[in-house]
Amino acid sequence: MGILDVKNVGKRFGGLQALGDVNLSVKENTVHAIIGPNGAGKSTLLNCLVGKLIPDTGSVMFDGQSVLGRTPYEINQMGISRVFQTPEIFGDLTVMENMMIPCFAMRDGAFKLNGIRSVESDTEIRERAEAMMEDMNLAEKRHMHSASMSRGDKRRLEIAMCLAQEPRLLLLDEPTAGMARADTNNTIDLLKEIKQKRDITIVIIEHDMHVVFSLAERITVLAQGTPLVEDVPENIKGHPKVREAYLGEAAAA
Amino acid sequence: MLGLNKKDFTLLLIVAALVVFAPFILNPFPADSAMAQFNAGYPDLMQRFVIFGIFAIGFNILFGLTGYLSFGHAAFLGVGSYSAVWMFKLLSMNIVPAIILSVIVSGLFAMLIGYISLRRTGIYFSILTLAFAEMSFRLAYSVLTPITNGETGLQLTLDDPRILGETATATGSIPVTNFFGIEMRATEVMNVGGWSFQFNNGYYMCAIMLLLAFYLAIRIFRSPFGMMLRAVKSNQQRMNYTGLNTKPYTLAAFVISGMYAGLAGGLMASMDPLAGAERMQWTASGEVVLMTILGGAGTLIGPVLGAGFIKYFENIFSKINEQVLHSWFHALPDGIENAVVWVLEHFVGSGWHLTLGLLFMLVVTFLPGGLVEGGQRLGRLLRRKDAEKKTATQSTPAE
Amino acid sequence: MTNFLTRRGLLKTGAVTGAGLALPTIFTSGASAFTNEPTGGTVTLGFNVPQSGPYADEGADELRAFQLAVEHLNGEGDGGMMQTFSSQVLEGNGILGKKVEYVTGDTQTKSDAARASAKSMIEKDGAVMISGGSSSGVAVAVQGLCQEAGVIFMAGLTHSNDTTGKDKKANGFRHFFNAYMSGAALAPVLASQYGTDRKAYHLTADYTWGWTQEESIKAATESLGWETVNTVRTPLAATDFSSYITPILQTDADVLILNHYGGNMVNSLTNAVQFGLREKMVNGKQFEIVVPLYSRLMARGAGENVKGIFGSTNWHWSLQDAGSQAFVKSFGTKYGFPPSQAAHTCYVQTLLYADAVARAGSFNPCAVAEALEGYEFDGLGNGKTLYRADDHQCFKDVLVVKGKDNPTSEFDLLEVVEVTPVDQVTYAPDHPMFSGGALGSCNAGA
Amino acid sequence: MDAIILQILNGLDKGSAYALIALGLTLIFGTLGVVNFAHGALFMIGAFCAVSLNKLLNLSFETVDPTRTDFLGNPLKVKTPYIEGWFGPDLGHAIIDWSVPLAILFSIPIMIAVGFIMERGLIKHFYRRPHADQILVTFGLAIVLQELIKHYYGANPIQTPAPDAFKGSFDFGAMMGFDPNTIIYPYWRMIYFAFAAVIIGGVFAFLQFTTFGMVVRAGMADRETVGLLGINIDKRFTIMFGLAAAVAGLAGVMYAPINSPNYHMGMDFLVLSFVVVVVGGMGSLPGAVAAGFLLGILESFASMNEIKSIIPGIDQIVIYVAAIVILLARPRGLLGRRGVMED
Repeated sequence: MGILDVKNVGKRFGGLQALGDVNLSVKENTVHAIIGPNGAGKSTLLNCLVGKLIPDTGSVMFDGQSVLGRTPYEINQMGISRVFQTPEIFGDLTVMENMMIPCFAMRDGAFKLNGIRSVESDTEIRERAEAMMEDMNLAEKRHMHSASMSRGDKRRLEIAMCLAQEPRLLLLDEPTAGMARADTNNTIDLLKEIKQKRDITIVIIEHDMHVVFSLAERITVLAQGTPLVEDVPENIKGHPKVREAYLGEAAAA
Repeated sequence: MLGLNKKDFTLLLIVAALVVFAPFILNPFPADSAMAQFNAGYPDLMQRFVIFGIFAIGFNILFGLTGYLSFGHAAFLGVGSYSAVWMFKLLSMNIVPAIILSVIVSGLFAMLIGYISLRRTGIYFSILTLAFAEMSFRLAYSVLTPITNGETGLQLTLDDPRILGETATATGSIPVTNFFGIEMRATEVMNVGGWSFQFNNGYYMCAIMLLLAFYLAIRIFRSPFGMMLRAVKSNQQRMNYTGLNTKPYTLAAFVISGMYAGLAGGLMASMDPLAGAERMQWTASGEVVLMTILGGAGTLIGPVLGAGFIKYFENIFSKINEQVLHSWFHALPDGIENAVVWVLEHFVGSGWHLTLGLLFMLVVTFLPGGLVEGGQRLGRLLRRKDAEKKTATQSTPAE
Repeated sequence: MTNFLTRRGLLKTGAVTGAGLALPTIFTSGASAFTNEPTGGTVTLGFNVPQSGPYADEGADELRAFQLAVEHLNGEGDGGMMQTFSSQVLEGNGILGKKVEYVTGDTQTKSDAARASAKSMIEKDGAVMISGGSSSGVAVAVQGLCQEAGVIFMAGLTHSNDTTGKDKKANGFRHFFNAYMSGAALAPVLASQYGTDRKAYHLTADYTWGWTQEESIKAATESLGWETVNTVRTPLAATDFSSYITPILQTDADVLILNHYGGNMVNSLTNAVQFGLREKMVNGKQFEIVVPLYSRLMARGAGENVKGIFGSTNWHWSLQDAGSQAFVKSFGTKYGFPPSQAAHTCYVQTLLYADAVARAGSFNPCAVAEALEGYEFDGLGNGKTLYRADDHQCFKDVLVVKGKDNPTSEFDLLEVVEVTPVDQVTYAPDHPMFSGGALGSCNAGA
Repeated sequence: MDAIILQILNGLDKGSAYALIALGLTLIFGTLGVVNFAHGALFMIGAFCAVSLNKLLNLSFETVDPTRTDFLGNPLKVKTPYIEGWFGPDLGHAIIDWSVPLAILFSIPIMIAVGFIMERGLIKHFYRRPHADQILVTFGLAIVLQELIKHYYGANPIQTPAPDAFKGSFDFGAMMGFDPNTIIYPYWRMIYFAFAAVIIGGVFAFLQFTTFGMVVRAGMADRETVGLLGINIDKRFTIMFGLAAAVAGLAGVMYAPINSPNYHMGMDFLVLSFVVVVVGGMGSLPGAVAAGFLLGILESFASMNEIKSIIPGIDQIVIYVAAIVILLARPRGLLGRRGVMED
């Protein structure tokens, strides 16, 4: 039993079987990567985990509780946070405000009508946000409009926002997509540091093998909606099935 | 002060000062001067400025913060007015129960419409609200006439029950609206030199309400709730994945702004106890949208400025007729006088809509942030001039 | 707060000194005896007409008439109907020696906007009388306001029974005729033209005026033996009436009565003609269309479709009495085209107000009201007329008109078929169509 | 039965007008992403093209007829249109009679020019501005346009008749074996329907079968990508705006004989056409057309006495009820695309 157990999950879109029969178990406090060629169903799987999609068959259990039938915000409140391929932050808000929102969500729950007390006077939240920004090297940018930051900083902010909720499971959807090498390396270092400092489980979907092999403790290879192999990184590297899946893709391209 | 930071408190003070001294500020010209036509300091218009200000402030809580563009907010104002007038008809002419009822009823109505409409976003939401409001208007105009008195508008009559008040006064007229005996329509006139300033009880009642409404809006803007609403506007997806349920936030904003509209409607009926169905028409909903955008959506003071701007044109420019123009330019030679009058005629009197349309276009083209941005630019310009002057004086000795 | 018309006048005569401020004292407990008591050399009247919206042209015509009336009251121009008016107390020196000034406002044909603009005239400009308007909803709303404010309201074009029925007010007066009178005048003519064995189908604009019009004409025609097949309400906002007209084809109705006004009337009539109703034969009878309330201005929009169609109107410029001719002459000379019925009623109302003030010797609304109540006059275009004290409604002859077959100009659209004598259109003050509501007592404000 | 057939005809006829206006509105939404509150004004300008041509052809010289008098008792001035003077009374009269069909030719260049000027002069500066700003500026423009028309033509409706040849109505009933005179329909309304069908078909064919149309459709689907391909999409969008204006204008020209044009007819149609577009689904041309006809037919049925007697006042609100039901049942209207105008 892992912290996340995916059993027999299947999902069809019209005539397309996006996910066949996916079984996956993620152990607590590990970094688990899901890789696979384009169209393998990685994002569909991720969306099934966070409540954006509801699988046609199977079950998804988080810490012994089913996530199926719950909305994204309920699943988040259970302790799953998600980082998107393109950073999803509150572009119209300052960095500080961006940081405070997950702090509120964590303390006050999914909805609280707190319309009188000013944000400024809420020292508890401010301190928490400050601490998180300090931790993530964002403190100097606290008054910046988050939309005007660099891509790397946006990614950093998004991760910081997720961490501020102290999730038990962090899902990363191609966190380095579209990044330059240096930013990618920074992100790898950041994730390593996070892993080091916290008790957290990370599931990462990634194309970039450099990232995958730098971070992952276990890797699941997905092809055409079904898991091909699941193993430690060393064994994945030379695995014939994996080669076939990727080369097949390369040949097709 | 009052739980506000210094900047907001200053803003509140400025608004309070403007509102309290409005009878002076809006009457800058002596009563018998040619410019007196531009005076706006008479009770009805001052009340309208303030009431539509409240309406727009409320609308801005929804639109400015969450970005949800409702095209049906006039329905809440209308429902508020009808509730208030019914209260005057059935209970008493005291405005307190009337206003309380109008806020409650429009809040409930907003809850119903908001709950359904907020299932959709963007323009789909706008059209849903528009559809509900237009339905309300059309039914009020025709089928619901027993409740709304249709085209004429719901008004008081000499045989209303008014169980806590009197049906008719001793002199056989309809009693007037009051606040525990203070008559809303009573006006004191102060004559100073050529000026004549009017102080109307009803206006000051509305002004107090505006200040309360404005103060509450500041608190909402600065609160976690306000921040959440801005976050909804910015990125709903991230909201959901941050464990926040956007639905109750938007619904709360919708209901609050509906209650503001109801308050405005109740006040309107308290100042002038008649509720016309046109208040609910889409054009009325559109008007508050225009007020908010024109003034500056998402800013605190913008909607109030926008409301004042539009109401000023509607009430002042529409009254400038040919005779008035001739009286301004009669000093010019006849031919030129006629030419000038002929040109200006298009923009005033029955042409006031044209002026308003042109101003909408000019403001939005050149001041993307609305009138507030205009003010900010002006401020910056002045500061820069100021700064230049300072540097000039500082640099002189160095030379 | 004197408007600058005052100032202009004073400047022109070069006497700026001592201009007493005609302060608006509405709702105040000031020293004046009544609202906006004129204390200087001028008196201000407020003309509240639609300047935007569908009735803007009618409003513009009303405004022309008001301007003409003010000129005549102040002794300029040819005097118009002041010459022919049976009462000769007006001397052409303003009202009670005070020069007449006026302010204007836009009703937008909305109750709210109309009240706002009337209020501004009372509060800001010190108007002592409000007149004008082109719809009953507005008239009733403004009448209510004038009652509260303590000024006189001289209604413009308002045809609903309610204005002097259930919504009548002590401070409000209507010269225009009403829906009941239209029905009473029209029905006998219809009976003689189309016979008493007719089946009528009504299309009615779905608001208060439409309902009272329908009620009145229905009662009048039924009493002459007509049968009412159906009465159908159409939305005020409707522009295309085709879906209301096609069901008529399936009935055995042989008369269509359009209880519509303004744009509604233009469109419904045009649509009805398009659908060939006028060529239709039912039970061996020619199908006919009737428009109970005609407006010449609006009839233009329907073009040729009005030819031969019966209706009623308050007044028409082709009347040959001395009053009408004098009015048409002075209006036509000034503006180049004949006045509409809206213009006529507004002009007459202004003169009647001025005359009442002069006879009462005071601008006090209560005194003016008393002078108007039960007042009988002649020479203002409608023959002998009575301002009835019970409901402040004028009783006078009503014109039954018909769309002209060969118009000689764009104004020459209607011809007068019959002048229905006043007795035939008079009703008791407690007539059920007018019951409910009371005048109340006159309010002088202050 | 015959009543139902008639109401379907009515619905198709009303639907034609709704569909034509909504089509142009959707073209502008879809291609330019602009909320155009001035679209109703374009419809109104089209109708006034017909009015103007009619007035132009009726420009007259005056001759005095001493035997008759005008309303002031002066000798009557009889007006004769120049056209009749030039071409003789018969041909001249015929030309005036056919002014509305002629106005179609007259209005196309005018409407395209109006569209170009609007787009180049104003709208293009608002592509990247929030929808709220677009609403404000186009609403301002609509007010200005209608006030200008009001100033020159007055507020009253102006009769603009169809040619005499089309004035009658056609007896469907007799043709289909019902009683004569039970199902008749005016010629001009049938022409309007046919005309609308041709225009709608034309626009679809244009977008479907021309390279230009393909680029525009690609631009509607993904503006940025098409821009990246090095295609000058802006120029094409300007042309599309002209096309949308022309469609609205033609709808207006042909509508003039059905209901006399007045200056605020654009505003009357504005809200309705927005409802139609949204019910059809943002960004979908077929959706707009389908919704136009659907709402037209619903509106016609709702005004039947049988239905009104069950639900009083339903004809006042049926369009809005339908809009609410459809939008709640289908989140993006009938055929809307995900993500268009949803934020």
